[in-house]
Amino acid sequence: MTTSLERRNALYGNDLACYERMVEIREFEKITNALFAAGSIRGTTHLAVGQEALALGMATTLKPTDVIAGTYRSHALALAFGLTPHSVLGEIMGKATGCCGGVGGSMHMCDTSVGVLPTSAIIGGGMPIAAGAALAFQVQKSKNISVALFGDGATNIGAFHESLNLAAIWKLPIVFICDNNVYGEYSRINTTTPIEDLHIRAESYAMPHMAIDGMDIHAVRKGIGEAVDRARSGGGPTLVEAKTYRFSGHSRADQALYRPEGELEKWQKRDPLLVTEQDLIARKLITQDQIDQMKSTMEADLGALAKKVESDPEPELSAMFSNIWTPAKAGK
Amino acid sequence: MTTSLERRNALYGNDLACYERMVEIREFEKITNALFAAGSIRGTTHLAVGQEALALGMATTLKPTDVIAGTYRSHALALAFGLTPHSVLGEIMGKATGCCGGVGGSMHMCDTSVGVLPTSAIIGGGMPIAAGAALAFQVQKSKNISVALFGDGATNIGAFHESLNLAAIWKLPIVFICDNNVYGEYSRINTTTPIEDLHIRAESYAMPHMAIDGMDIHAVRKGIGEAVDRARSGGGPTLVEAKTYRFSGHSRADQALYRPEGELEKWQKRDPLLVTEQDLIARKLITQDQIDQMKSTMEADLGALAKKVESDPEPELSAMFSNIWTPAKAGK
Amino acid sequence: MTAMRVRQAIVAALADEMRADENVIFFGEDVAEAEGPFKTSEGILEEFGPVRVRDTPISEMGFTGAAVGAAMMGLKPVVEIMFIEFLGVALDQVVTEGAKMRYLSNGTLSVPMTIRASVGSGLGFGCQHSQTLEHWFASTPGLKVLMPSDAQSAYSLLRAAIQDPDPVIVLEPRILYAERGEVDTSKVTKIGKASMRATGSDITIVALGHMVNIAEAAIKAAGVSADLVDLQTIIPWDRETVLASVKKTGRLIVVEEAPQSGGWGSEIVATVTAQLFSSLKSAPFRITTPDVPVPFNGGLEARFAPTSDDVARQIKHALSQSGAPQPWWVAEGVAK
Amino acid sequence: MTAMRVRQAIVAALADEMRADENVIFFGEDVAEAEGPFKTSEGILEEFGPVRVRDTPISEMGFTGAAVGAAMMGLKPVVEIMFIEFLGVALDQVVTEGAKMRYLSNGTLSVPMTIRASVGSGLGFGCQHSQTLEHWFASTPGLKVLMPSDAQSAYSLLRAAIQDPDPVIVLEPRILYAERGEVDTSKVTKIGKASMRATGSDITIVALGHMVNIAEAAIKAAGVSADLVDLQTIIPWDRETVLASVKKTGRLIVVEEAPQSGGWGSEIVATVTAQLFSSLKSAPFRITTPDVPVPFNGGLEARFAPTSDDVARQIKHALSQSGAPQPWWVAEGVAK
Ligand SMILES: Cc1ncc(C[n+]2csc(CCOP(=O)(O)OP(=O)(O)O)c2C)c(N)n1
Ligand SMILES: Cc1ncc(C[n+]2csc(CCOP(=O)(O)OP(=O)(O)O)c2C)c(N)n1
Ligand SMILES: [Mg+2]
Ligand SMILES: [Mg+2]
Repeated sequence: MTTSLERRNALYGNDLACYERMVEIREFEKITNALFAAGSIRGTTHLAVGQEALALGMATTLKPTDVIAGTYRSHALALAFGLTPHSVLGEIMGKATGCCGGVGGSMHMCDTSVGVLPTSAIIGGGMPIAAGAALAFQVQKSKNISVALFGDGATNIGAFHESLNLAAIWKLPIVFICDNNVYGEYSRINTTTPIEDLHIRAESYAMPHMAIDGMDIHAVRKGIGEAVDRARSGGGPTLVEAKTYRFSGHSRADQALYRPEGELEKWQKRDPLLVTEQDLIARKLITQDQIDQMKSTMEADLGALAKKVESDPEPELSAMFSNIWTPAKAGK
Repeated sequence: MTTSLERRNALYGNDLACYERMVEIREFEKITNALFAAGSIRGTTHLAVGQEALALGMATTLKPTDVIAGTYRSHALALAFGLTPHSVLGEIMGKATGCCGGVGGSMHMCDTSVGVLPTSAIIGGGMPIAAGAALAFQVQKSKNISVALFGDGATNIGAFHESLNLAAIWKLPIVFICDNNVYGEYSRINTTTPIEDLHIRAESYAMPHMAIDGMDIHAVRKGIGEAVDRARSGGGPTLVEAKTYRFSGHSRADQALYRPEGELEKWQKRDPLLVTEQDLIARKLITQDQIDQMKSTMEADLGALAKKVESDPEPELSAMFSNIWTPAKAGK
Repeated sequence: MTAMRVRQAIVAALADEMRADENVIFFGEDVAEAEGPFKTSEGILEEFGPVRVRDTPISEMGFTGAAVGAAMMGLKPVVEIMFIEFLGVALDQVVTEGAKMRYLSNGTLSVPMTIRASVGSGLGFGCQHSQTLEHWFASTPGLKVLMPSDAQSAYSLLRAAIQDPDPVIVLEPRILYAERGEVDTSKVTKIGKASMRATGSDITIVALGHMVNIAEAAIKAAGVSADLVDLQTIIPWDRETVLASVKKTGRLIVVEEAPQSGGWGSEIVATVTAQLFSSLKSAPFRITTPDVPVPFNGGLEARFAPTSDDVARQIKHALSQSGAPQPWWVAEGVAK
Repeated sequence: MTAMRVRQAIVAALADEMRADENVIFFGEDVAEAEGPFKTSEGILEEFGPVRVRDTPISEMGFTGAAVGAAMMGLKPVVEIMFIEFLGVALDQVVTEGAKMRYLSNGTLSVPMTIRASVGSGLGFGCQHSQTLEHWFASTPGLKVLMPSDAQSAYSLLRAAIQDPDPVIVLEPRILYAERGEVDTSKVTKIGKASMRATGSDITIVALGHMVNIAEAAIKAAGVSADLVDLQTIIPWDRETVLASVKKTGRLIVVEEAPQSGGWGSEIVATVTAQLFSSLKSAPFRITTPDVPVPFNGGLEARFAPTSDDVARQIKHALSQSGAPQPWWVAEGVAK
């Protein structure tokens, strides 16, 4: 069995492996969507289609010992950082084999072996936590850094403001990454936020900031790399705004009919898979045939996995009572 | 008996009356401090020495039908906006004659007849409320506007961020006024905030902003006047940063020993009373003798008032059970 | 009487109040253009327009506080909090500001605002989106807290909430949104008044929200004659009705979707015990969820909130023995 | 044994833990340079330096959440919340994030953080700075909540809190900061264990924080023989000790500084009633504050929290009659 760490390590310096992981994410989300439609997944699920380049760019710029606090929309993050499709799908389906033993669900990915802190389903909720992890690294004189990943909509919540200010005043080793995918639920960002370039909010904290093309893994690595280097070398925090697009609806059955005409089509030309394919083909690392082959293999493999996961064991009743408190420590 | 509204109306277009009110505030705070030291005031109290020009500038730029949401440091605000020294001191001393009937205390000033909403003792707490008042005016198509008054320290709390963003996106008729008196409790602003000009935080909301000299009533009127006009004419919110100085300690017995040497002395040259006196003398509206006379009369009058208030009635026991709920409305 | 789903009853109540009083405005995340994540505002923007019906940024502190301020200026704002947990970033505005403004203004201001929030488990939303959290508002003089149990009460309570001059929180069991029921739109509930879902002689069952439906099924399953009190208002709760019922039956069970420790049911049990000690025939007790986060897995979540089977078991116990029964997790040896 | 003020005991506990474990760090508003608004960190910055001891911006959400994150990475952060009300802007980080991280990490992470917050009435701080607010944390599996009643428990509980691997909130009655007591610095309390302040036979009095002192005075004034249980940990509370005591005495009064509706005392009464119904000699009841905001005026505030006179009156009632007495505001006809 491949571990999360092995899957993560396989990505470094291997653009083909990164592309394959992007294909994995894309096909995984198709299956997630289908399983949801078929009633095999409870609750809600937020697809990360469009997040692939950002996720892989982060995964290969950060070390496995760095940590990241993400959101309810973290399937791409989880898979890119190393979690196996089995443990991610297991969690989404509430199985004992899931990364949280099936008690968390689609919104709660976690695997500390590759630095994925429990993702929060509260907007902005993970940001102070990421700042706190960075504080720990600073106090411990560790070279690890912390990342807070959040959406465009999250830049309007108080926790965003407080976290950035705190990180700036304490010069914490952290990178704030805003995945600006243009929408927060059913609202286009311009209806809730009076500025277009969200990264300029860093000025309020005298914090370096930049926008990057979140659809191109090279651009992601370059931008985030700069921020990571700054953080790791004691230069403090950076706010990075990755310009991306949410190709799916917000969650579940959302058809995203509120999108202005032509917008999706425009962004589809920047689909991270497409962008990467063009790059790899140009670099002669892959052919169109191999791409097609890879996709259909992946589809088949994940389809088979989904079948397998469906018959995975459910958590025991006792799981409901576990991992809540440790017993109180005995005193004198 | 003079009403709050009469006291407020007496200020418009009358710079001498404004100066007298500034003297009133200054002398009032001296007495508050003395009463506190003598044990006649319970709890805590936050002196507004240094806030006089800002308070009077706001009081004479806003109309009595406009509203303002202030903080625990609101004695100057209250007196400038019209509340009688009796009702303010009554409240500080917990008397039935206080503006809140003695159940609020020093941190909670209120008089709706002159637009003073209950001041909040929670940092940032009044800001969303002020935005809400502005929302009401917008919906009601009223020409009134709303003001949120808060300290420099408050610009680091989430409510600040959310309130400004909301006001910007809804173009609310509101002016955000930051009284940057250099300190938040015992912390100099530069130890908690990585920028010097706090008003630039408005850029995050594409909101107009400015710094003003908060020690000069004319500068205050000019700056706030512009913002008020914008708000009243449908142009939306403004962030105004009034540069002031907290001449007292944070509260009660704080001696403010943490101030860098010479800082207080530097600011004392910009003492709002001094600045106004120089202006009025230059304009031949008052002489030094009259000033001295006014101060000693005020001191005597307020001293006499304090004696009177000390023997004012305490609230009845039933006051403890009043103004909490209305009885539930009968349904069918 | 009209047949409606609970979420349609909510829309109808809001629309009827907005028609009756132009001071009623409505805002929240995705409630206008998108008509609400749970479709609880279908047609509201269309009928009342963008001045009175607004989408907000993701800023619960900001917009909940804005409702407080707007209410103080004479509007009657209704805000939607998508999941009750989101008030965790905004509780200050509800408990420490909104609920205290009448007091701190010496009675010159009131805060006629309504907060609607979806609550509860059962739909696979996981532990950060499935609680009921009534206790966040407990012990807050100045607030009123309501919870409907069906379409009729969803309609009647919301209208009462909007009409009320104080801040009112309506906690809506999310699991009921799609349920249907008959609604008489002339009925506006009196806040603070419980409603009798069933009447009987042997035992009093007090419940709230969806647990009223669970208790109703349990009473049928147990085949007993019981008073079933649907509290409807949890703060302040209807002491009179509950005390009168227990005086009659001598027995009390509270069924609640809140963890065993610190839920509102203890308030009912403690008050009844203090007032009616000598009339009690057996130990009054609570049937609650265990002290655990709400699990995502379907099988586990099905056991989280009280089930009608388990409530029936405990009702039978109460009628035959004077001591309280064990919760299922103790009875089944799963946990202590 | 050393004589100390409560606030010195707090400093001592923090310093002892910081000496023992370099992972312990401390931050909050004005706790470093200024040594705490209540002087509860005198000398801490000086001894442990600015890396481990920090002043924060006014950002309760930010720095409380930072403590959660730092704890997850192996530090043991202690944060000071100056007045408990300020968590109203940050409850999310405590209840919805911090308390659930062990669960959401499938047990791979723990959150050994401590939140210290001052609570309570009596000092003229007004209604936004005088509550105890235990109920904000009620029903939150994963959290532990403690409250000291004197210098010794302030010391021993804080050390236990810092050592504990879960998020712990220590609610410190502000009114006790200046009180003196003897402290044995070798004592670390077991979390979840109550302490007996007095033992007797006729009645069990359960109290928390400063109310333990009030109850102690009341027991003397009433001249009765009573068990006085100082809960010390309110979440999770010590059922065993309380049940054993009531089994012995047959009578229970809970004295609490929380409004009548929704306070933690109802949990104790409800649990005891369910477990020991047939052993009870008279109605167990609570002595609480009225359902009102904390008034500023000194005369009113002196009546807000239970007084020893009033507790004595109610103890005597409990020993002579089976029904519960009326609260003073009803007995005196001031309110209903
Ligand atoms: C405090 C809080 N408020 C509201 C929500 C509901 N909610 C879930 S996702 C979402 C939109 C977030 O948009 P964005 O930050 O852009 O992230 P994206 O979904 O686009 O990845 C909202 C409002 C929440 N989870 N938490
Ligand atoms: C949410 C919250 N956190 C902390 C406090 C405690 N506190 C009271 S005043 C103050 C300093 C505020 O500084 P600033 O905003 O500059 O206002 P100033 O006192 O200078 O007028 C603090 C931290 C509070 N009242 N509310
Ligand atoms: Mg988005
Ligand atoms: Mg200041």
